[in-house]
Amino acid sequence: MATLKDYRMDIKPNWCPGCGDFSVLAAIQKVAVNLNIEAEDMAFISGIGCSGRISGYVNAYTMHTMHGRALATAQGVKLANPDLHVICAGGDGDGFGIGLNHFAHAARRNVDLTYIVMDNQIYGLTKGQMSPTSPQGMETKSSPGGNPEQPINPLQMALASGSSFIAQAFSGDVKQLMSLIEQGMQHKGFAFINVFSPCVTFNKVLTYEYFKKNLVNLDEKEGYDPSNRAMAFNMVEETGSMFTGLLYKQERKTLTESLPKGSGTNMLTRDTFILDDIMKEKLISRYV
Amino acid sequence: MATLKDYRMDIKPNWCPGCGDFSVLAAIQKVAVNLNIEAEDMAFISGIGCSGRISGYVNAYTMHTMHGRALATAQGVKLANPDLHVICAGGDGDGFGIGLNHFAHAARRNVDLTYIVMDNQIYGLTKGQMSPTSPQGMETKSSPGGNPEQPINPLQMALASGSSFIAQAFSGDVKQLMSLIEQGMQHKGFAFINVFSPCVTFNKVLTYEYFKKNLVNLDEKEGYDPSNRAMAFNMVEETGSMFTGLLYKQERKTLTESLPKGSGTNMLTRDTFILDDIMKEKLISRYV
Amino acid sequence: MEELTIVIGGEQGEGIESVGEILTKVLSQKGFNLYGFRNFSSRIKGGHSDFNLRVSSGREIYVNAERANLLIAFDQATIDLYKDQMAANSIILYDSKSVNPNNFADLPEDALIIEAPFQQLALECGNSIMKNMVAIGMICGLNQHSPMEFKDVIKDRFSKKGIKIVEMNIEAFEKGHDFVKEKGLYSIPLVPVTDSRKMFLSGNEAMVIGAVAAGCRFMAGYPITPASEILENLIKIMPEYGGIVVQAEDELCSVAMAIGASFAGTRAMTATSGPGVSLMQEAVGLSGAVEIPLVIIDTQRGGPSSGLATKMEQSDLTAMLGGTHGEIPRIIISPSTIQEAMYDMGTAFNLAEQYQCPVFIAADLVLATSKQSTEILDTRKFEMDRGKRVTDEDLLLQEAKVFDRFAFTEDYISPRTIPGQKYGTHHATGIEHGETGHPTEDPINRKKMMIKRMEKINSVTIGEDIKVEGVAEDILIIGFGSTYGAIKEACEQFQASGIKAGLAHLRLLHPFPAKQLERLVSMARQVIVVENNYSGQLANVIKQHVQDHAKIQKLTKFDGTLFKPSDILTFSKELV
Amino acid sequence: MEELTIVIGGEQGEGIESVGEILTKVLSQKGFNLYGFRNFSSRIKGGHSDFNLRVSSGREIYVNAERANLLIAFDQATIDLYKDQMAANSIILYDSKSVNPNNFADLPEDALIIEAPFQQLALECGNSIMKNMVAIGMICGLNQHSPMEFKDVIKDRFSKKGIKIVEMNIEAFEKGHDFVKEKGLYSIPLVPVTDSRKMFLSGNEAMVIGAVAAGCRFMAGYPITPASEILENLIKIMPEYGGIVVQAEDELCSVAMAIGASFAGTRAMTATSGPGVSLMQEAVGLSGAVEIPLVIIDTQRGGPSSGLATKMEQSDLTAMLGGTHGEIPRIIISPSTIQEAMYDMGTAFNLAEQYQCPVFIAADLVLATSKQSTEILDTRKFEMDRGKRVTDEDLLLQEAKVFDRFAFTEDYISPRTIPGQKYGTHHATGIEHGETGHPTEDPINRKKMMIKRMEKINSVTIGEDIKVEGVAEDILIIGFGSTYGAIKEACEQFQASGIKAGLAHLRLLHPFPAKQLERLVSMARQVIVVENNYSGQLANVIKQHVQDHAKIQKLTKFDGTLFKPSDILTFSKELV
Ligand SMILES: Cc1ncc(C[n+]2csc(CCOP(=O)(O)OP(=O)(O)O)c2C)c(N)n1
Ligand SMILES: Cc1ncc(C[n+]2csc(CCOP(=O)(O)OP(=O)(O)O)c2C)c(N)n1
Ligand code: SF4
Ligand code: SF4
Ligand SMILES: [Mg+2]
Ligand SMILES: [Mg+2]
Repeated sequence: MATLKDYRMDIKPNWCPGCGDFSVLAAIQKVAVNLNIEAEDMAFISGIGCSGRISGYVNAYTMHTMHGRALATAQGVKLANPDLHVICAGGDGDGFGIGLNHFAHAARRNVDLTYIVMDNQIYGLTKGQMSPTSPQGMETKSSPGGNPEQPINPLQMALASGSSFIAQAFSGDVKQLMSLIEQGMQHKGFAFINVFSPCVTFNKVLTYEYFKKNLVNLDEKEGYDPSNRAMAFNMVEETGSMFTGLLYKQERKTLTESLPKGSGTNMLTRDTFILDDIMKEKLISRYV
Repeated sequence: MATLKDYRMDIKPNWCPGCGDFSVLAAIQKVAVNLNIEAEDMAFISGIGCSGRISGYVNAYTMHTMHGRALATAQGVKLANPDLHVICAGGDGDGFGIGLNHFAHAARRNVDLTYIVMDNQIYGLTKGQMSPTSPQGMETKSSPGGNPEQPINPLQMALASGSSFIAQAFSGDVKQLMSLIEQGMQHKGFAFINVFSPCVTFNKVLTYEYFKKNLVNLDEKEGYDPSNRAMAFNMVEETGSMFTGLLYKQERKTLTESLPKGSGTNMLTRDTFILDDIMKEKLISRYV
Repeated sequence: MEELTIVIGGEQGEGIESVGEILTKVLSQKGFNLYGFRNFSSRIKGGHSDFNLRVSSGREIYVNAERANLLIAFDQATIDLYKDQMAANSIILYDSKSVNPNNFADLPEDALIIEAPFQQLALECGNSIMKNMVAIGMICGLNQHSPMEFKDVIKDRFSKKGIKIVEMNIEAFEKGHDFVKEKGLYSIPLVPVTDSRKMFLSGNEAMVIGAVAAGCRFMAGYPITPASEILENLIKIMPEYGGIVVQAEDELCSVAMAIGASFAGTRAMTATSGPGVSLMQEAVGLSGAVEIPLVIIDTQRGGPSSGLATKMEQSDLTAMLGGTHGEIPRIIISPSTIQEAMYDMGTAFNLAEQYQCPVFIAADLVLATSKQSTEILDTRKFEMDRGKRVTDEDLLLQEAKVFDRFAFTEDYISPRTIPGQKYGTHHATGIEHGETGHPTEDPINRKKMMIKRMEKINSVTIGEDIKVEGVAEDILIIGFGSTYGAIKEACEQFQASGIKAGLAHLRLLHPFPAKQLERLVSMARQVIVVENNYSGQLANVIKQHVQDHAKIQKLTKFDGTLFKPSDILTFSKELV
Repeated sequence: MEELTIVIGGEQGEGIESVGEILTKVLSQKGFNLYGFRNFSSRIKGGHSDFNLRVSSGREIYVNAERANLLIAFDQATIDLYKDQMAANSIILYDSKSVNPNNFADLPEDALIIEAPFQQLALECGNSIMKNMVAIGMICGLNQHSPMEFKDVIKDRFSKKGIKIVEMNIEAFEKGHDFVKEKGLYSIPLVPVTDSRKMFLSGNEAMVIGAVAAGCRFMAGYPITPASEILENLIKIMPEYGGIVVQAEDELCSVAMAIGASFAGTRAMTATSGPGVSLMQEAVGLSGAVEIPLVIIDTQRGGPSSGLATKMEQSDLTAMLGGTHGEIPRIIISPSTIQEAMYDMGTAFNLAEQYQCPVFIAADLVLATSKQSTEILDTRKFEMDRGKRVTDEDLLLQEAKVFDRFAFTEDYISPRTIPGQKYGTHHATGIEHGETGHPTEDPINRKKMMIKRMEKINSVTIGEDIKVEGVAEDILIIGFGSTYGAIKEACEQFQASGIKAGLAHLRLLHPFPAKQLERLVSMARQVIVVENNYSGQLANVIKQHVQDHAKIQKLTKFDGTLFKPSDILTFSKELV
């Protein structure tokens, strides 16, 4: 039986008091326990940013990688050992700025892992520059005259890329956050959860209050069908992305299931190996 | 008066006979003449691939950059000199594989340029590996057991990223191709034109015949409204992307128009300059 | 006193930065020469931070002093870090709310240690956050400055926040001032100065000023410590000068945007640090291959990988020298003072256009973030040389359909045209190409093109390629970047003790000024190469060019801390 | 005859490749030692291409001969390229449909020049495309091989396309064979051989076999010339061995995927060339910092930027040595023969796991794409050493909550656990970290960690770190990679003329076997460093380690063409 203690570390996160990322950390740990995943069976891969530090606060096999490359790394982990529960996490800059390409391709590839973005619409760790999700017009250290660019839309991006599970949560509502992470982890395939996780230090616009006031709960919305791509696309348009809940879910083959027969059956993660004579002859047959 | 002769080079393209890219080359040259753009006022930036060689076959200010980075470079060109007509072009691997991130961000940034992808659903120059738009199951040099991955959807990607002009054309229909390129070049903002441009050497599935048989012409479809995002999204779903024509068009501010006042008014592309005393005092005022 | 060092330390978020800003503003206006460095850790709030300010009534200074005269400790870490670094008869003020006097065992006996109620006095004025103003008041009192100038600066700083806030801060300042006055505390006053007008700014700020003065009108960047300030400052001011700054989605884009803008004729740059340099390697190669000017600032920080993002290192030298695949011409300039950082931007943009290749500014964290007093910007030092540009008139005379953009010439530099120029159209490709720019695999052309590209930079000089000081008969100390201050003072101390020491600070790292350095090395008995990295990257480059390996000793530091003059003295003694 | 060189050239798409494959299949089965290299240009169809095959009845060969005995020209370029490279009494067959005999002025006088109707004979069999089969028939006849074996291989090759196609191709073969027989043409026959079973394969193919045999079970790649074949071959066969190969969206992803798979415990690799190496620099740094094994093949090609993608170069050495920002441990192995390419994969994966760091295989275009006869794979040379892995039992005994993954040990190598192992959980971060893996900025820890990481590789050896041949009293020739064959034959020619020449071929490029090389250099009168790049990258590294600069001469070539033994002889003579 996994317990919360297993997942906890003796390290105090170096986040600012009140940072939204605390909730995400707690939620992940609790869900892992709820799902009874042993710490050693979890691989937690994160990017670079305030949010990216999260993997260092969880006792599991954790890796803090490069800015924008967490998903690339996490796919490698999962492919090498499908028995691991792989969580990948990072910030909005990490995932939708420098790392957007891997996001789109991981989504279409449908590797079975859970990708959580702590979207604070700002670059936290580098102290307050605009991020690809900063609203147009927002003043930041790198947009003193207001952000001149229209922000990226992570949810429509995910939809267009073929992500098979898309949800959005809010650090201020830990219950729903936990529920969505749990669903994501149980989903077979690429599960993407965008979490509004306020940066209390550098984002004075998209605050807890702002989200509390503006978010619509999709999970409680009647008639909404999360298996309908068109409906999902429109819902994002209509709400201006200001919702929480499960946006879209589809069952389709994971990459591992689509690979040629035999693939992944002998990954030698822990064994040693020597080629036997039959396999050897097969290997060299084209060259003799 | 610009003439076709101005745009032509004495160099024989090193494309295979029958390659779809010939049509794209011819179309661009003709449209430039139609729009009466002088060769010296055109900057043509391309990526790496068979398609990427296109800029070397046009007499203009042309640059053949890096694999995946054509759009990044092209944005720099346009921002530095808004008087230039900037065309950017490349392949499906170049644009939707390694270069997808810049595609999405250039689209939302809405820099005023025309981006043409010669989408042959294969890696041509490297001799026939699968590309991000290769259909699932397609056999290629790098997917001998059939492509295990669901392809990327460039049109929905463009839509999700906020591209303000999205069209699709076919090398086999030069008239429509020219018309769409012309519209794209006249569009104020980021114009994306995906061109089905068959690779006769390595793609034996998505051939001229295949496209001729399967493509629907959106421009002739009654009731289709290219200003409606939701409609555009659905149209891609319904046709499985097998259409040509203008998918979506929106008028919105370009990046240059959104930048703080004064931006871009003195880019010194050709002049020399020395700081006058008033500007100097202003510059150092924070530090004295 | 001629010199004084003040240190104030506490947790990040306790307003240490503001103390530094106000203090330095006043002292700079009064004409003192200053050097300030802020130690910080890579977390947003919490974590220790301190500001170390050296004030001189006389000469310019380029490094912090090894010992502090006045220490203000908001946290225990300040005491722990500085207890061994106090000067004789120093004064230490601490806040007992957050510092435990039981741990003062190792503090120097001659120090005056005073419990000061920073927090409490601030609270009395309405908010504990103002304890930094209390500290400023105390410093003002201790150093016997007149409070007027301080109050003016404080007023200025808070005026935007309303009269109430201004008054509260002034009150906090006064409480601090009164506290030391009442206790009769003071340090020996600084000799007053009557010096000319000065600027006081960081290397990052100096490079921003330099870029604007040099006519740079396009910058694309991506935030990264410690280079972000360059992006932030440029974004703020560039519109006033008619230029454009873009925050790109990543470094792959920012550097490519700069290349594009440069192709279009604008002086363009990017600025980054370690990880960004790695990501830019491919584009650096393109710039070299297509001979498009490009200026890249690398504010080196602790590597490898994410490394020590807020700590000092000079470990990207090999990456700048040979990080891209294949071989290209490139120029690497290393400023060693804030003033050089400012003017080097002019040099860099001129060289980039003259030689049509990438130019790195090899800065480092200390240079980027420390602040120095420096002369007022001299705009005459920024004459723009745009290189071999062809005039519209000449093009009309030639009337060639395809311009020979990559023509072979005697000095290996080809004439350049800019989009918009009639008869100047051409193709620029990273594939090997002929004179018109179009691809060719012909081996003879290839050889000529490689030689053209690689040898054109042989004539590069930035004037003082090596900054030489002293007569290095006994000891020659070699370095680059911000270690200059420590090396300079080490030399002075050697000389004071009768040793003939001199320094050779590399200002041009590539093309390497081998001949000059070889001569210097040959004339010295002992050579020490001082650098902030593990493997002695500069020393290794020197060994490629200078035969006399046995003489060359490496003194490296790679733990994130800075060189002190005494480190060099100690090392040299151990050698003998 | 003991040796013979056959060249067939024409436009790309004219079936040159098939000629090579069929010819080498037969000759390899007959026991000859072969070396084949295909010249090609970077366009898909059209553009000249030729296949140069050297056949030996005796010793193994590692380079093409400088002169051809038999030349078959489908295009004019073949004549132009080879006219100065014909051996005495050679035979030249050309197709007058595409070659103009008026341009034969410079052909050697003793050559037998024959107009041969390749295309016409093929047309008679139904399709001009079969002119390559006609050519094979002629070669078979000229060299007096029995047609049987050829026909068998041709049948095999076309059997999938149906009996009709097989028959047509056989007929074309026979027409060619008859043509030379009827004319009474023949060359001196090769001495027959009775050698053991052999493989004939390219370096890329050898590395694929080596990777599978070494237990590599994950590869992520991105197509690039000339490394794509590695990806393509591995994707084809890996499922049979239970592994996974992914074509990623770019090199940033492929290398990160490999790091992820390696973190999970699988032996993982990627393969790329120049531009990909540049893009991977940041990840290489991560691998070094987090001490996760990683194997990267770099099949170096003509740089910089897009450069000469289908031409030979060895110009990524500095990029591999120091291209990432900051400083990491890394190992660079350079295979110089196809056989070494195969077994080096075993070494690379073992070292990567033993030393927990990135390992580069510094291959080059010629090594990757040329084919050599080589011994049959010996699986016993692939014993897996997985390094300091901790057993489940030991972990249960320790029962620590956080495993000290980065523990300081005597040999600087820390014990490693793999996801799934109870009590082995830990954090891996590119930020500087302590023994548990969690970030710390403590300078003392930092220093220890840097030393641990950087010095652990000092004990690396691959057995024969430098391949030494001959006694280099007069001349020592140093090189790396595929230039081995040319250097070897140059040495033999020196020796034949009484000069005491020897070679030192670097097999381990980093950590650099400085001591051994220094000894070799000191014993030779003259030292020539031969390499395919502009700046003499290897020579520069040597100069970092070896004092005697004056003795070290650079012989470089950077025009895309290959070194011939005579280049080295000429250079050496000019030196004296
Ligand atoms: C290649 C590279 N470029 C830049 C950086 C600097 N950097 C670190 S975190 C970060 C962005 C942080 O923003 P986000 O991803 O939104 O995370 P947050 O801190 O807001 O949680 C940047 C630009 C880096 N580490 N690596
Ligand atoms: C960084 C980098 N990686 C890989 C390559 C090799 N490469 C050249 S073109 C290409 C893909 C070509 O496919 P696409 O973009 O679809 O263009 P096409 O040739 O099909 O027109 C690749 C992988 C490269 N040049 N640079
Ligand atoms: S800066 Fe923002 S994102 Fe970073 S820890 Fe503080 S509150 Fe959280
Ligand atoms: S390989 Fe394909 S894409 Fe390339 S030139 Fe030939 S037909 Fe066109
Ligand atoms: Mg963020
Ligand atoms: Mg393509």
